[in-house]
Amino acid sequence: MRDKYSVDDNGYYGKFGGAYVPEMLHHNISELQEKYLSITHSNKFKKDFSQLLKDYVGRPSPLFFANNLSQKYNAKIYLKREDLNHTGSHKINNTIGQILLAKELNKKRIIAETGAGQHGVATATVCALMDLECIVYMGAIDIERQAANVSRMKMLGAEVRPALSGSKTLKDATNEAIRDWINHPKDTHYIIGSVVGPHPYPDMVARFQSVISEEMQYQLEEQTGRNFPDFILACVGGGSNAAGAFFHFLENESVQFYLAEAAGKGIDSGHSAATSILGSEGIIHGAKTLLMQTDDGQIIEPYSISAGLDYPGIGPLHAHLIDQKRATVFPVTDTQALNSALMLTRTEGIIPALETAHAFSILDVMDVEPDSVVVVNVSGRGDKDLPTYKNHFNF
Amino acid sequence: MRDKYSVDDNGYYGKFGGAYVPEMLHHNISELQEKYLSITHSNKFKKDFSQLLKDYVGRPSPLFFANNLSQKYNAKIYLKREDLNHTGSHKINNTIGQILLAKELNKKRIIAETGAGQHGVATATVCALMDLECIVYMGAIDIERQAANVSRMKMLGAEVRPALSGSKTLKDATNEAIRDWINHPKDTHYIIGSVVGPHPYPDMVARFQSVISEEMQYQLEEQTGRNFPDFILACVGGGSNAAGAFFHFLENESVQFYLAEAAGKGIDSGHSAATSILGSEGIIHGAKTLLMQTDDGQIIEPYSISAGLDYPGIGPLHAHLIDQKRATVFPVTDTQALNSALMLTRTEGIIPALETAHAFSILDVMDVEPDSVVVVNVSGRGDKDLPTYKNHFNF
Amino acid sequence: MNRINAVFKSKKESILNIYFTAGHPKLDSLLEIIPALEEAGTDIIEIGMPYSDPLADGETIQASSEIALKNGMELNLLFKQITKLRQTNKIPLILMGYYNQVLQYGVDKFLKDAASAGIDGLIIPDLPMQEYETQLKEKFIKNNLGISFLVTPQTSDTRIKKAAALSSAFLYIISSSSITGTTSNIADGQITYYNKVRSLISNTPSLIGFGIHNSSSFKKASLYADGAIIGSAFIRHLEGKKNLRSACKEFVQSILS
Amino acid sequence: MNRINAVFKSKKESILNIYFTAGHPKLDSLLEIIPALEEAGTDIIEIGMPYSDPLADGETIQASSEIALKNGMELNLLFKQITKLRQTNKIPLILMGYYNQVLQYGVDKFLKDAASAGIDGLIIPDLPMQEYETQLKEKFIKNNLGISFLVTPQTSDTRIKKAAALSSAFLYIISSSSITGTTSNIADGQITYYNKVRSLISNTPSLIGFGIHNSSSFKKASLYADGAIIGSAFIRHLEGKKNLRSACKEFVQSILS
Ligand SMILES: Cc1ncc(COP(=O)(O)O)c(C=O)c1O
Ligand SMILES: Cc1ncc(COP(=O)(O)O)c(C=O)c1O
Repeated sequence: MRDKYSVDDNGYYGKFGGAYVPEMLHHNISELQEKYLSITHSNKFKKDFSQLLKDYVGRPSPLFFANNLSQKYNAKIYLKREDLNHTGSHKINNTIGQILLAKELNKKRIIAETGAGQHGVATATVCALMDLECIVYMGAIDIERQAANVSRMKMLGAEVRPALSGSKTLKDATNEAIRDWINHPKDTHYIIGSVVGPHPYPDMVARFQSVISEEMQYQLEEQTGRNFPDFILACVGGGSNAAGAFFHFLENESVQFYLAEAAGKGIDSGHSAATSILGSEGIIHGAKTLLMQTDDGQIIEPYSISAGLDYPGIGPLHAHLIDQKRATVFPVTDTQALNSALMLTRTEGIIPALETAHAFSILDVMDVEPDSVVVVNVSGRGDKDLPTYKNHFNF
Repeated sequence: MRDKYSVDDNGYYGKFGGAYVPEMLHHNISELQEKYLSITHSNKFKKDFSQLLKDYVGRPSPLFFANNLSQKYNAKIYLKREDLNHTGSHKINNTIGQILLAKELNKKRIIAETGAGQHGVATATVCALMDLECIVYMGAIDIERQAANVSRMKMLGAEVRPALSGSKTLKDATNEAIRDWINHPKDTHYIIGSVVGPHPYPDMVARFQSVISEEMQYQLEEQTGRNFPDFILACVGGGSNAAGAFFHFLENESVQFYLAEAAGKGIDSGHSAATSILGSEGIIHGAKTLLMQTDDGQIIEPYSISAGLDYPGIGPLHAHLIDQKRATVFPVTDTQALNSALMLTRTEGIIPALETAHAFSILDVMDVEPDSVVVVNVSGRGDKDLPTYKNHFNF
Repeated sequence: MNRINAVFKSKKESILNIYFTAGHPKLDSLLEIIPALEEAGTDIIEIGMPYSDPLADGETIQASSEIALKNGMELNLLFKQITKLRQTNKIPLILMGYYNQVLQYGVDKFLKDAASAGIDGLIIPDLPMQEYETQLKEKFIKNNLGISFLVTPQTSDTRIKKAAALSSAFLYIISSSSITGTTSNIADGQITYYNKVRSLISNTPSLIGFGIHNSSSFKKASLYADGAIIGSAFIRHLEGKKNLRSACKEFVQSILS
Repeated sequence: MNRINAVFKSKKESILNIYFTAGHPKLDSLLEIIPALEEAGTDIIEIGMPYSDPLADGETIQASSEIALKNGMELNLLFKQITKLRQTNKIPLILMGYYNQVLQYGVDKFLKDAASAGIDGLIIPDLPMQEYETQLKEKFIKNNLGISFLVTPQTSDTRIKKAAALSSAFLYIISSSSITGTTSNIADGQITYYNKVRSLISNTPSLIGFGIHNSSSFKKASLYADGAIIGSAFIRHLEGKKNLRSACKEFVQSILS
């Protein structure tokens, strides 16, 4: 029996996914489609991948029983600490995998898009480690609001190219990266930073991130005596941290998936990135999925205070999970997320990324029992967002 | 037989150490002297400490074989990744230990000094976790040059009080913290951030940090087949990261200890913190040790670009190690440290703290054999120093 | 017979296909541009449906799309403009756009409305051949609409053959792997590539596009295919021009002269 | 007999000990301040040796130390000033400073030079009693120098007894646990503490210090010990005063009146 929530041979999750790319990318995409499984399943790859995750990234990331939060919300709350990874977020799991793949494919030049800069930093990092040229596309607005990560990328030797079109954020950076790839069809690998893009990216990125739920299984077993939780909470931009946190529980329907998407200034404000609520089926960046668009198929410029969630689409896996009611989505406004960031900081001494903070806002609205086991995926740390926090809270 | 390099019953390492405190602190200090060993040796403490180190701090920190560095310097170079700890440096090992101790002593109010802000953040963090009031003293100059960490402390709920006297740096913050403790003799515990201060602080902090070398032993065994290295390199402000990295190898004289101290603008420039070279025996912050002072016993205002090394003294353990020629000290200038920071970033994809960068400069001048096993203690990450790097390198 | 096929039947070489973006520079510029281009000797016209995220396109076409959308261009309006135009003009018209535009409009409705407005063919760069073949081909035929698929120097031989076989309008040969708007000259490696394509597609009509920007590059390209497509260079030429009609004429003359 | 012991022998209550920092406000102000204080009725004078890092001291004394050091005050000079002063003045003089200053100068040399300049006793807040007892006591006796140890509300009974026994000058009773320069009033809890100290130390002379700042607090403190020590309040009083002599007189009168 086929798994209900895995990608099929054509790159689809139910009706979502596929590879809608111009011919100029066909060669690179089909090369990946053909090779990604055989390469990543080879023993050499598995050994290199897991060794770098251990010795360089610092995995396993802890599963921390958050006593104070648990008391506050009257449930058993565990935090999966992706914020402790090298470079400060889950993004590095994927870039380690993709850089090893790129080496196997003999690519000499790496490109990436980035929103919050975490994926850009993670990519620049693995490029420094592997001594490969690195170009990161980043929306001009994001370059301003995530300045620390821009400095990090440059210090790491990457070139940061501003995307000046559209809303000058993640979507536009992705367009520019795709255009760069079209212009460099031979020597370049494009390290996409989330479970978006044409097949095989969503599946490939989800697999690299699946280490999160792999660890969660035995960590939960150790700490709760049962190797799965009742709820997993994660924020969703494209959805890679969520995909990684859900992966090994996809077919276990006793685990409920709660996604936080960016409602910006409010769902009805015209300034949000609440894709699942405001979006409809369509194609963005090479995949059929849910996206925010006009009746005429023009993609709507999204808004969120959080650069990493400021994206008008969602990965096709998540579109499928939502469509199948396997996952529930909670819209979280800028203000709610900011408050949750402060709440977590003061309650547990952990300053989360603004993206991550959205996931914690779910705790304020969800129903739990005192013995419910809730895992919140702490996708990243908040160092990059300090200026925003400082301004907002007037420190 | 007594160990040659451990503290004696009176709190001395050879001729260094002791507790030179005004009577106003006597009660608190002797309470600590009497209780620190029994508390920290209790099973409950050991369990809580190691569990928090694992699930909250993210220990063990990896020992990463740095392939690129090894090739560059023609030796086997391993990096002990304290930069991956929660809050970004080794400082949290100590604050976890001390906050558990403070709870055991029933203290309600925590004070700390901080230079680079890492210890302040680590203290503010454990105070948030344990719901204790937290006041951090920080030199006015350091508040400016480590602004990110100031935001972090405030977000964590700590009050940051500027030290306006003297050179307005770490020494002066320590004076203010001591004065605060004098003024709050009952309810307050002072979490010192390094292996400095009156006995039992140097020994207590070294023990909390000794988890670094404890892990190194089995990690080296796994990776090299031998449970000790030939060299350990660490930077030294007060010396806590170095003490932690050396601890379990103190009596093993096949392990050579290399310390990097801040030579600022040059040893002869009048702007440095090269304590071991420019210092002499004396008392600072309650301990007899090496410090920079005038003939009249006035403490000389130190200088280093690195706020965490900008201190005119050194822990008494290190004074003893240096005195006994058990450790070798290398003076490292601002410029050398900055270059090493960039070198490490570009070579291994790791942006170190400015403090840490000093340790890497030793690689440029030390003699090694190709099969020498060299461990560099990566005491912290460089996020806090990005503005300095950005300005200096013109990113 | 479809007007595009008719052109290739009647004219065997140096077919000039000019691209521009609907709604640019003014919302109804199309009504001036198309007649002028036709009059000046253009063989086929490719009308870009402006898109918010035209990821196969370079800066020139991106900018024109952005302006067109700001001007208020929409598919409904575009179809109305074409319907009006068709009362007097007969030149083959191709719509170029992204698959999402077609999907949102509704595939069936899109094909019907395009055809009844007088469109002859479509170019949808991100429509997979397989999806066309299995889900759309019948509908294209029913609506008498041609389609063109793209090939690049990276496209495999089998895939070139397949693209040619499915391209009921003409095969779109991309000069080099790049987005639109580059202006490099034809290099030796490309000639090998063009010759290879020609040998694989037997007598499928073909045009070379991307980077064609003046008379010499147009003529050179026409040596290796039935003609060529010019887009960005034409849009750049229109920039700042008061009189669009004479600008169009001027441009086509400069290419053909 | 040491001059300090003599004071306590001859005067049984309300002994006034005034502290100020050597070299402040001017480098040689000491030469004016001491005679003026003596003349006005001060019983003992405590001279602060300015220190770079006076960690038991509050803002007032810190600031005065900083100025004194900037003025160029050094131990050699201080001893010279005192030697000069001693030609005409007989008031008991105590040096207060930090242990590091003594260590750097050299313990033996320091005690010898201090004694021969005419100093009667020392207060070194960070000198451990144990270190005094085992390493320094003999030397103090040899140089006929008294010493005062401090006790605070946190000091244990045994330790109070020990401090009293070692304090060859007088026992320094710190009013409340704090650094210098606070100005809180004497509270009920403190009275219990003072009474306890008195009962423990039998007839060791004692002075209360820290926070004594005016006539009423001086008198209140004098109820529970042989007198009191005023530091910061005196230094604050000198601030901005042109005529130091009259300022000193004024201050002492205000306390004693
Ligand atoms: C910390 C963090 N969390 C989450 C995200 C959102 O990405 P995704 O939805 O792929 O996890 C980002 C993106 O930058 C991020 O930096
Ligand atoms: C990263 C880092 N390393 C080293 C130090 C110096 O402290 P120590 O010598 O106690 O390790 C500091 C102090 O702030 C620091 O932040």
